[in-house]
Amino acid sequence: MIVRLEGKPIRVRGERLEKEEQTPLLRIKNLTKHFTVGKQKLKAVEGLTFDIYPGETLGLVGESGCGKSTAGRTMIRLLEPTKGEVHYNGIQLFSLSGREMMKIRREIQMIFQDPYASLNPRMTVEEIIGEPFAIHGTLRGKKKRERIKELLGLVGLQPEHMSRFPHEFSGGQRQRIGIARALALEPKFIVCDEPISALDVSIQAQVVNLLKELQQKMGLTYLFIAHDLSMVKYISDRVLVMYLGHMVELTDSANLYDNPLHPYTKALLSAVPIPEPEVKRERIILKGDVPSPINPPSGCVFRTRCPEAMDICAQVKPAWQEVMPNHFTACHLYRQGDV
Amino acid sequence: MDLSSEPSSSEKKQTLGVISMWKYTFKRFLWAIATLWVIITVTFIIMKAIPGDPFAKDGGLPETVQKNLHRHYNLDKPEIVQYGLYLKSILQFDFGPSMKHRSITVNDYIKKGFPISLHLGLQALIFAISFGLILGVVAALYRNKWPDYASMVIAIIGVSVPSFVLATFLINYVAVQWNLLPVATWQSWSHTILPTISLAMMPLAYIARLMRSSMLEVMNQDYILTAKAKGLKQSTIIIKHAIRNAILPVVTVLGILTTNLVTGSFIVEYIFGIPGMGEMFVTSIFNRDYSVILGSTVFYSAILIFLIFIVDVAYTWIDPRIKITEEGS
Amino acid sequence: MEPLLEVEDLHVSFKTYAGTVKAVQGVNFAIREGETLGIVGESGCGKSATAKAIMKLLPSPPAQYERGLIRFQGKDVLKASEKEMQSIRGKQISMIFQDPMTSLNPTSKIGKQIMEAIVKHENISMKEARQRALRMLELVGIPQPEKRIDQYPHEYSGGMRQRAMIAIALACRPKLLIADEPTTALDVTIQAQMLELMKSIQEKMGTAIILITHDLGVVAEMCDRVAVMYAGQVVETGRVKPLFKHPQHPYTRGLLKSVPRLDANRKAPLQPIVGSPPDLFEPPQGCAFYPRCSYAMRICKDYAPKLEKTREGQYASCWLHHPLADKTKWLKEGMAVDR
Amino acid sequence: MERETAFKKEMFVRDETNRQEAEKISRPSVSYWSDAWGRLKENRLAMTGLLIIVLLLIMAIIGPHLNEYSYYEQDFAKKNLPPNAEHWFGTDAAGRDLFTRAWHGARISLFIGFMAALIDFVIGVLYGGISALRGGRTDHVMMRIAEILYAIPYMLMVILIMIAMKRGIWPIIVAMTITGWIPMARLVRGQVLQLKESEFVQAALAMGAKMGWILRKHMIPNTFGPILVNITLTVPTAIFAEATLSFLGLGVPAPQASWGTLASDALGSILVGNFYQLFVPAILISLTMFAFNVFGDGLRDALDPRLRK
Amino acid sequence: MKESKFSLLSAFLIALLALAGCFSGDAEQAGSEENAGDGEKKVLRINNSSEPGSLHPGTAQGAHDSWVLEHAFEGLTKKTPEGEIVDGMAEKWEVSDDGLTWTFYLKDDVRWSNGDPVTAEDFEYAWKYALHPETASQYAYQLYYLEGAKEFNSAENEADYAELEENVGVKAIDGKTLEVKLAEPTPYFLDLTSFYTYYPVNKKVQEENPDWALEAETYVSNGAFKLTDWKHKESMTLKKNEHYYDKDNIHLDEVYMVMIEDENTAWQMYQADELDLAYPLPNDVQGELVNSDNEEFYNEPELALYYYNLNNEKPPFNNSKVRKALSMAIDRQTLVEHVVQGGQKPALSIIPPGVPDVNGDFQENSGDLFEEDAEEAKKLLEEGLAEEGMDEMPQFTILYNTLEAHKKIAEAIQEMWRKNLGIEVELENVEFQVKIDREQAGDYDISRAGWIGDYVDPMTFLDLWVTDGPHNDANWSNAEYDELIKLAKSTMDQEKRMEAMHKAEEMLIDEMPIIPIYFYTKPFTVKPHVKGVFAPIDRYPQFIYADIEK
Repeated sequence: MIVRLEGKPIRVRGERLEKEEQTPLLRIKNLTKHFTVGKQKLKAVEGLTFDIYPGETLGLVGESGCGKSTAGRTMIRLLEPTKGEVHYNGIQLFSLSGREMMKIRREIQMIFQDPYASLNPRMTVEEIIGEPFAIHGTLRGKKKRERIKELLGLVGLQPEHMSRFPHEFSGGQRQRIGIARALALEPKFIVCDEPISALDVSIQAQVVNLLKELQQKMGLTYLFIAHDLSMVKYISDRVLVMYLGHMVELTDSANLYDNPLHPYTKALLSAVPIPEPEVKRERIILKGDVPSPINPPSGCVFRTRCPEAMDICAQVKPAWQEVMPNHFTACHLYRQGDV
Repeated sequence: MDLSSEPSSSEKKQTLGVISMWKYTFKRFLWAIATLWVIITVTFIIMKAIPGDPFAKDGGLPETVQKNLHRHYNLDKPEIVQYGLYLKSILQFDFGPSMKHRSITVNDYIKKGFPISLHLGLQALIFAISFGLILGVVAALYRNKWPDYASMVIAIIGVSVPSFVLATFLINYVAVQWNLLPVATWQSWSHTILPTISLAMMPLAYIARLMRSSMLEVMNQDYILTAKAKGLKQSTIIIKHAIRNAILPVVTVLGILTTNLVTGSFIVEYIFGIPGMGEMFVTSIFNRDYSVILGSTVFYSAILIFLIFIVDVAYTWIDPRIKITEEGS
Repeated sequence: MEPLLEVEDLHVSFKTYAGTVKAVQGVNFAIREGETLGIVGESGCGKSATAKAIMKLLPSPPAQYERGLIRFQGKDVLKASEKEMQSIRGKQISMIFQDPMTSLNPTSKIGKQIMEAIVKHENISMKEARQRALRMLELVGIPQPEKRIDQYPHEYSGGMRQRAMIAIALACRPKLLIADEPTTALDVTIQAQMLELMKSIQEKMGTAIILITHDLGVVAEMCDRVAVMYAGQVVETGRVKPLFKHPQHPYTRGLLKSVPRLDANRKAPLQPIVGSPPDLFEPPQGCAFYPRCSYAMRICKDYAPKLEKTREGQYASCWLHHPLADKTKWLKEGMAVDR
Repeated sequence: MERETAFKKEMFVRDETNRQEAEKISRPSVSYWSDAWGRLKENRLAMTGLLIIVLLLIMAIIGPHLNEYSYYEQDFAKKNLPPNAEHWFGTDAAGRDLFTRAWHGARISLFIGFMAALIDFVIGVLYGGISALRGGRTDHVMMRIAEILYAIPYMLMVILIMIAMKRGIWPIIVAMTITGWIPMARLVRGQVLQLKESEFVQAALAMGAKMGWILRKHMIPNTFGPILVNITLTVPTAIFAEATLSFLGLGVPAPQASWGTLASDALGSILVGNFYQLFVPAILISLTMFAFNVFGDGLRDALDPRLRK
Repeated sequence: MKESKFSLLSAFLIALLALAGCFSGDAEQAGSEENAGDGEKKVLRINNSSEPGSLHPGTAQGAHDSWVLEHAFEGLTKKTPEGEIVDGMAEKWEVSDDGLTWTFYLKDDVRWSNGDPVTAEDFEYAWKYALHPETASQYAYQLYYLEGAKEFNSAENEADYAELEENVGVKAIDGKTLEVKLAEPTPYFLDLTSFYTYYPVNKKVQEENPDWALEAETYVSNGAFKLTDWKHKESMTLKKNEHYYDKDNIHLDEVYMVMIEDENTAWQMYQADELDLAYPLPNDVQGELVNSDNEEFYNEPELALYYYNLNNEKPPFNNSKVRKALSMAIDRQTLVEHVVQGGQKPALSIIPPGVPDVNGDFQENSGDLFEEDAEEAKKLLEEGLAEEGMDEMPQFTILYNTLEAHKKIAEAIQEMWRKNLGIEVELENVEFQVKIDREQAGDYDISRAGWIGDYVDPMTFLDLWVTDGPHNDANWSNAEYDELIKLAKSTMDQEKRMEAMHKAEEMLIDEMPIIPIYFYTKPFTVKPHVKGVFAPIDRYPQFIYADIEK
């Protein structure tokens, strides 16, 4: 399996260099999403700023409730943002009219977490995969059927599955149907919202491999959302770690695993149990639970659980900075060039 | 394994909950008043739209007499003035005089009739709840066995027979043929038995079915399994864990059920000659006794609104999961 | 040493309107005092049903214990009366479940839920029981137990709820704790806390644990021995270390190959197990893994293999270990075969 | 290791055909509805209910034509006859054939029941659907309005409205539906709100689906189950309410007969021992209530997603 | 710390039970009290159907008020079981030759139930009170016979009240003498003085407490019984009035009246021995009893006519042939025998039996004034329609007020017209009040009506149909008829009057502005141990002289 990244120019995400380099497919600037719960504000996503480059897979990792899913959905305007901008190929998505957005939607797709909930139980597989064609009115009749068969083949299912209903499939098969649907309009960018968390171990690899294969074949760009780091490492070129709506750390995948900077990333890495009984690891066990996004802690949101919390952490919000080349983090432990 | 000394997020939510609870209650109260006002207005308009003069007499009345009567009851004034006068008197908790009965005012009516309707309604409610819950629990515990079928057949018969038919049969057999209980009127406790049964059958059946499905659902819950895994006796599990959780949906319908019983007893009251509000409502409708119709509708609605409010409060009270903060929308 | 619990050839099926689901079809394992046994397998493989069967918690109907033997401290559980079971449950064997939110009675205070078990099994006063409950809460690491004891489950966070569940389960110091996917519903950092807690408690109390999970990492970290289940059967069992190193069954091997390892080279592709688990309405006649197996032989289709010793301390049910079998591919791929 | 000698060497040859079965679905294809139907068929009580409903409908259509009597023709020479060979259900106090009247009543009662349910359905779906889909302020205002209407005791409202209108079948239906649609609207709203958040609707939105498409393809088919259950429980409620109105003299105009008017007309007959006159409509009402209730319950169970799988 | 909320809920339920218990405790007391008296006292238990609208003679209206009043009060005159008018409060009276001035002399020993003497002022006061516009009495028109009464009652200006009141023709000459001046000669005035609007009111009591008639505690009356207990909407108890001058002839100690609206229930109570007298009876029960020889059953004549109004202003009902055709196509015998079932008499004239003529009975003297004939009816209908330029009978509707009995009659007549005349009729039922409204607005084709005579004289029926009369819902107008009524009203000469009225009745039948259907009867049942109940033609069954012999 070839990983696309090889042979690409090294992308340095500094302001100065960026213009000369490959232009990002998506530029996310200060993306913020708040929900209203009663009279209170639930701050799901706070000021996300990052780029996604064509052909890459960006992993987005964090525990439940950290806002990763909200971020993914807001980026493609399934939710209206509170603040911020998303530029897709230079177009600001949030200022588009419904009709203009419609055109862009063909190029942006989403794969959902729950393969049981993301397929309408009353539709056949043919209807489900054919839905994008019907919505956009691109293909009809025989051509449509042919294309659906093709898509089924692409995800490793047989044409005779077309007349079946979702509940007759296993989780992995359903997720593949979801992928086929997402691929129908030949998109450029796909948000994969925890596509494997609900699947069994043996099936997860199937789906991950399939996604990789398709990326290669079709030149797709992925935002891959996950709640633990093990699979993300496999599929992503770069990984962004989130905690309580905030960006925590962003760097190349290998770099993140070899040299995590932020205490939260470290803890997250060490918390994943590995199937190797011989290896004994020193674990970082975090205290307590994730605070409520309605009342996030002052200063650094992670400080209540941080094993290395300092006085400053309660008062000053750490800045997002590139502490090493291609390695961004928001933590008071690091100052630029201090590592 | 030590945890931070910071109060957890859920604790904060609790304190917030208490503050907004009062606000919520106050808001609910204002809302109830507004609802009541709308109901008064709507009823008033319907009332004026209903044809028929309350003082009509077979063969007709001389115009002069009719005029006197209309003047006496302010019916000669423009309708907007009548509406104003009515609102004003309601603010003073005065529903005005009856147009048919000079001997009693609408307030007297309510004072006299409501306790009786309430007594009948609550007695029926207690009867319906106790037997309904038992039937429901039994049916759920013996799902798809004969006790289930037996209780559900009883429940379904309860919802199947119109109360006036049931009441007629009960009177005919129990009271007249077998002479076990008095036929009608409202004098001693034995007089209340037949009307209570006639009235209670429908809600009894409803509660039984609700309780059955609720019990079935609860019995499938993980915490029942937990309780079982603790080694608790089946009876302890059912009483302490299952019924208590299964009863919640029943509590939510209690408000509407109580009003249905208290306000829906008119047929039973009519047949059994019970001097309650229901009987008075029916007769006043046929007599076009405007002030009584208006008064009782407003009163009934006020009770309904009040009961819904009470049930809301009761629900938050029994079910600790309900958080007011989440009810904002 | 006499095992604490022995399960032999257990068969459990569920009767539904569409037919009979043979959820457990011949499960064998044993656990000794103080030991941790992992039962690992994918969803629907019968691991939960087995766990519940041990305590006779499966509602009947639809469950039917068709044959087999469950011996706990020499006593046949399946033959025990409901009353005897009640004295075993909670006292001798306890259980915790996957979702701590739904496993706690929402309308009852945590303290009451702990005390209930104590009062039931031990002849002590309410006051003493409360003291014991307080100590249990302290033991499982719930801060401010005096206050927490009178709170309702919804006032606890997810991690604390699972701690409370453990407190309930251990209140009467049982010999055996069955933990049915105790960390699946939790975030990775909380999962790490929970695993740590279970380890420390086992050290303190010497309780034997049956840990049911789909996560090989958890097994590697926690267990002494492991039983791998597939389609209602134990396909392989043995001590954790050798089993992870030299899996004797293609399914175990597949599982291990399909999960990424943090330390491994991320460029090495995952090797998924193709296809989906069989439908237990109509279990296959031969080996249940046959359609997905990359070593399948003709015999596998029609004859089911038996669980037999393949290496020291390792048992597997696979025709590959038959003397007549062609082991070339197996050996080529670096798998150890003792004989 | 001991092996049975029956095994031959060739059985242990690598089998490459196994993969064909890897993605096989062994069970026959069942759509959502046929699955529900299968589940429903298992429920004997519900099927009995369905059978009774079908029989009642058939009898409502053909019943009045099964003998030569009309529902209005009087023959005082034959009044108050108990059931006999000529008059299968007997005759009433005006010598009218009760068999014909009972099935004529079935037409009217069932018409009222179904019509009320249908109107509740239409208004409820529109109101609840719009409320949930528009959300925000619209939803808030619409739900508050519904709440106010709901605070007026149902039967009181029906009676008040009945009195303000002319007698007839349609006024009865109007009176019943004027607040009767609220539970349906609430149900639909709840369902739609839930579906709005469901992943497959989100998926359709992500594909750029318009509201109309989502309604047609996702909302309607998926809310249909609970709505159907609600309808099966609305029909008998309306029939029952009509019976109550009949008792108060607010039923259908004479000489038409609904089950309600037949029953309330016959209440006096019990005093002189003519029980069958009351039994016939009472049993028909009860049978209908029974049938719809058990069928509705069965349907609910059959469609319950929690009971699937 | 809060205790288990669940147990609080159960406590709440228990509290509800307790609440129920305390209610029933009250009720039981009332019940046992009543039972305790049963053995010794003579108690008559009857059903008054409804809560009385008012028990003040001035504002009372309708049967449920009058049944109580007739036993609690007594007017200047009263009626014997035979229907004769005899002395009541007045021992004698005089009438002037022109029939306009009546003088009544009260008995000496007549007293109110509180011991006060009954005076002529009490009568004057009571009548003027009823006529006062602010009293807004519905039955004030019953006093319009008095000179100046109508003028006073219809006064709109408060300033005029005093003067107009002075002009009303009733005056207490002294404590025992009452002078009454009438507007027109009224031969049946004596009958009217036994009617409840003409009852006296204790002036002193009323002036002290205008609300005296609202509760039993303050209630003062002058009749054979006094009201001792009044549970509104529930029951009333009348006890023998010890101050009544004729108390020796009163045998009952107590009358217990319940208020059960539902006739079926009341009948079932009678069957279960919870009532001693059942009136009115359910239709089906009536039908069965009429044909039985049950000794508890009585069926007395009633001064009332059941008829259908025809809207004479609406074609084709403006045509007398059409009207007659409709009338002749009704088989009244079948109707009373099978539908009404109360042993009623088919009405082939207007005045019910029981009204005295100069000699004999007015109705008997009239005889049947027309014949039912389906063939003839059909012919007449065709002729009538042709006269109106119509080919066939247009669709029309019978309007009736909601009541089982009316519905059955309407259904039967609908069938008869369909069979005999081949016309389709629709039925519409509305509430009583709506029917009245529609009749008065002329918004109907045919409407069901009934008229109960206010006094025993043909005039109580015949003056309904004078041109523009307040009760002329048929909107029929005939100058000749008006003349005849005027003539009959202006003389005290019975022969002249009766002749005019016979003529008027014949005219009515000839023109048929209304369709007479049947003459009411008064079917009721009394338990055998109750003796001495009698039923005057224009009253409910009276039990003043009743006795209980067990």
